[in-house]
Amino acid sequence: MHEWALAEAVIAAAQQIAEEEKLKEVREVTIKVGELQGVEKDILQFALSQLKPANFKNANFHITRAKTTLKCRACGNTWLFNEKKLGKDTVEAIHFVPEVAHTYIKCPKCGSPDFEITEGRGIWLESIKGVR
Amino acid sequence: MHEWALAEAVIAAAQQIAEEEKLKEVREVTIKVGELQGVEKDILQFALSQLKPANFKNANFHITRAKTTLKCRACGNTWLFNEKKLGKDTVEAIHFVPEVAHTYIKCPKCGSPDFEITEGRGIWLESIKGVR
Amino acid sequence: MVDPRTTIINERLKRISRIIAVSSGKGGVGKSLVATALALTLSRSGCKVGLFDLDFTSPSTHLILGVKDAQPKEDKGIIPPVVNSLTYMSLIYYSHDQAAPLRGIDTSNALIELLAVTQWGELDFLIIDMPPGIGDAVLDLIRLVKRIEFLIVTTPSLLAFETVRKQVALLQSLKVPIIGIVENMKMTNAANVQDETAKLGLKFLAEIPYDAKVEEAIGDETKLLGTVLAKKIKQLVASNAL
Amino acid sequence: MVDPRTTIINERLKRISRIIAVSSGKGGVGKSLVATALALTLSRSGCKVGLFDLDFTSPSTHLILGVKDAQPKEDKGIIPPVVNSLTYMSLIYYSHDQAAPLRGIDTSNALIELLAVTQWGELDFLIIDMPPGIGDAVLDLIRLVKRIEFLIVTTPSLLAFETVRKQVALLQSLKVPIIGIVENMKMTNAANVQDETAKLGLKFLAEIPYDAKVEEAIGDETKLLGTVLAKKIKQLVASNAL
Ligand SMILES: Nc1ncnc2c1ncn2[C@@H]1O[C@H](COP(=O)(O)OP(=O)(O)O)[C@@H](O)[C@H]1O
Ligand SMILES: Nc1ncnc2c1ncn2[C@@H]1O[C@H](COP(=O)(O)OP(=O)(O)O)[C@@H](O)[C@H]1O
Ligand SMILES: [Mg+2]
Ligand SMILES: [Mg+2]
Ligand SMILES: [Mg+2]
Ligand SMILES: [Mg+2]
Ligand code: NI
Ligand code: NI
Ligand SMILES: [Zn+2]
Ligand SMILES: [Zn+2]
Repeated sequence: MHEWALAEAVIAAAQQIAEEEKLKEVREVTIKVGELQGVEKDILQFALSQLKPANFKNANFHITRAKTTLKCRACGNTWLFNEKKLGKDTVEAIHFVPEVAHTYIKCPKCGSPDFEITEGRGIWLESIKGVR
Repeated sequence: MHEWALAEAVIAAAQQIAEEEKLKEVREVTIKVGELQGVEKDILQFALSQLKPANFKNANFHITRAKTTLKCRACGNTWLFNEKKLGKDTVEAIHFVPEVAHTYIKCPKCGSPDFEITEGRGIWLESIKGVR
Repeated sequence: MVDPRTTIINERLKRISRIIAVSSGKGGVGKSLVATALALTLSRSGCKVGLFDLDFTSPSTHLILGVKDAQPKEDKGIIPPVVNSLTYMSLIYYSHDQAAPLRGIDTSNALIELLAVTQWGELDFLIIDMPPGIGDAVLDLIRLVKRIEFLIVTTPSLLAFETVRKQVALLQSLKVPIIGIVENMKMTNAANVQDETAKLGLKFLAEIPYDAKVEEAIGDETKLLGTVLAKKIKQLVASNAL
Repeated sequence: MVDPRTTIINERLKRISRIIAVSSGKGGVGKSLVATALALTLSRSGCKVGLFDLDFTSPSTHLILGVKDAQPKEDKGIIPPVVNSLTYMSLIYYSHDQAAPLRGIDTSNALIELLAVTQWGELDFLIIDMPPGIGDAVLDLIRLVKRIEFLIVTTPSLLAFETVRKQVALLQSLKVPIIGIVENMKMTNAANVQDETAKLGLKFLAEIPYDAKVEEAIGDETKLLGTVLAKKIKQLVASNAL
């Protein structure tokens, strides 16, 4: 349920962009959530619907999920994050702070924890549409 | 003249790629040098010609220059690096280690040294062509 | 693609009266002990206080406080547990006693994440225990936390003070408020740091002697509050110099 | 787009017999003093020695050595000057006495740049003075410098040793050679660190007492070599435990 806090951040950021772009009403907000953080789509969707400010009342929130790609800085190996290989507590820790992945995940090729999360880390505001 | 050391790095990296791609002979190497580091094109070109290994003997080195774009992390401002605004010693220091730019350059809008060098930092191998 | 997290940070911190980063260009000068003693002292004096350990790769405050198995609650964000009367947040809830080999970019991301989702509630003070140096954590607090103030710790050593001097120059050039300088682990009564602090136009907040009892007090709040270090911090709080 | 610099690093270092990073999870434990004393001692014993200050945001070795206005030469790379018989490299040649507020990514880039262009020549030892923690500098040396070995410094404090324990776990899991552990600034004769070092399967290299003369010796090589710290390092070098 800390998805609520993330939803607030999304609304605040979307609101800021709406103001910058002088949108009177926001109609569509596209959000990308990375697999790594494992944000629950339904909870996020619900939180967003509850948090809608007046100028968002007709807004749809599209939430897309992105796979998480990890790239080892030591050996160059690229692989996909797979939460099934991790324990429940570890998945939960990464859910709160994705960077602790460096504590629990090693490059399957060389064993290094020095990898880049090239895609699918957390939550991103992809686009926002509306009318002026 | 520390361009020589950078030229050695370029040759070593190009050689490694040539091996990976099983090129018998390398014909063209494209190199991008960022304005920030102020690498002298002529010196680099000369060093590369002197350092050519046998399988590079017919290789042309294309050196292109890239403007340096700096983006402030504090206020979002983007600007172009202009070495004319800096003293000779500062330009030389940045020539050796581009990161000391953070010691001498501030965001012209907010004064922060916390900027990203989004483009045109140092030296990059852009492409390599040859025959198998 | 916009990272929505940074937009909400000052909203999350708005019910906190003062946000103080206990910092130093130098490592091992006593930042963590001063930060912890300061947080405990303010709390004992009746304030609501949070303590946030931002030294992600080598956290210490959980050892100083003797935190056992506290864990945050999840409710419209992360609600830090209350430990020894402090609303206490640390990466160790998630990395436990294992190494967190984080690069600067990871430190920055973890810091932004925790600032975006932690529900501190109403506090009089949030004390932040900083990692050494002037890297990602310092630069992020400056750019993201509007009301940040720095309290700088040094030792009498030239090696410590010279890095502090650089940090002060950086903060002053950015007009970031500096509460003052604490000189820790004094063994002689040389006044160099005091003089140099004045030259920098800063308040000299306290001098804390080296106190062998500090080490024995690690993990034990009562003992810690009995050290000379804690007494000096109490005087500082009482003097209203903060 | 390929960064050509990393390809040349091991070539640049190939005429160096041993490359030793003096490191600690913790700040302020004496890494810079141990690294400098070690470099000077090896040099006095007849070896060719380089010293590389990798603590870019809070460099100390130039202060310890009392470096005045040495500057590298530019000739097919950067040729570090010889300072007090050491081939000496530091970012201060370029940042001078000003702050270098570098994020991790900048530290990483500056480190790669200097490793790629510095012409060390033939050396028996390259001693690297590390920044505290297990961030960009440690991770880059592990991934880029094939023959890197770590010498780890701690103090008797639990706060220092607990971070060292995490660093050791990281290095051991990656099979990076650890020469051993130096315990610095001992004030009592507790044997905890010695015992814990054995449990980690590591060599206990030396115990160095707290020595008030160290501070006076900063900037003066002869005085530094007269401290108990330097004497303990001399014994270590003589013992062949390195
Ligand atoms: N006033 C003091 N007297 C004695 N020891 C101290 C004092 N202040 C700090 N220490 C010790 O110095 C070391 C560094 O303190 P710490 O708070 O961890 O510093 P930092 O957070 O700056 O790295 C610890 O071992 C601590 O026990
Ligand atoms: N054996 C020792 N006796 C007394 N003081 C010491 C000793 N070793 C280090 N110091 C002091 O401790 C502080 C930290 O040392 P330094 O080498 O800068 O540590 P680091 O590089 O780990 O940050 C300095 O002020 C230094 O003068
Ligand atoms: Mg989940
Ligand atoms: Mg030029
Ligand atoms: Mg600390
Ligand atoms: Mg040091
Ligand atoms: Ni959650
Ligand atoms: Ni040059
Ligand atoms: Zn790998
Ligand atoms: Zn700016």
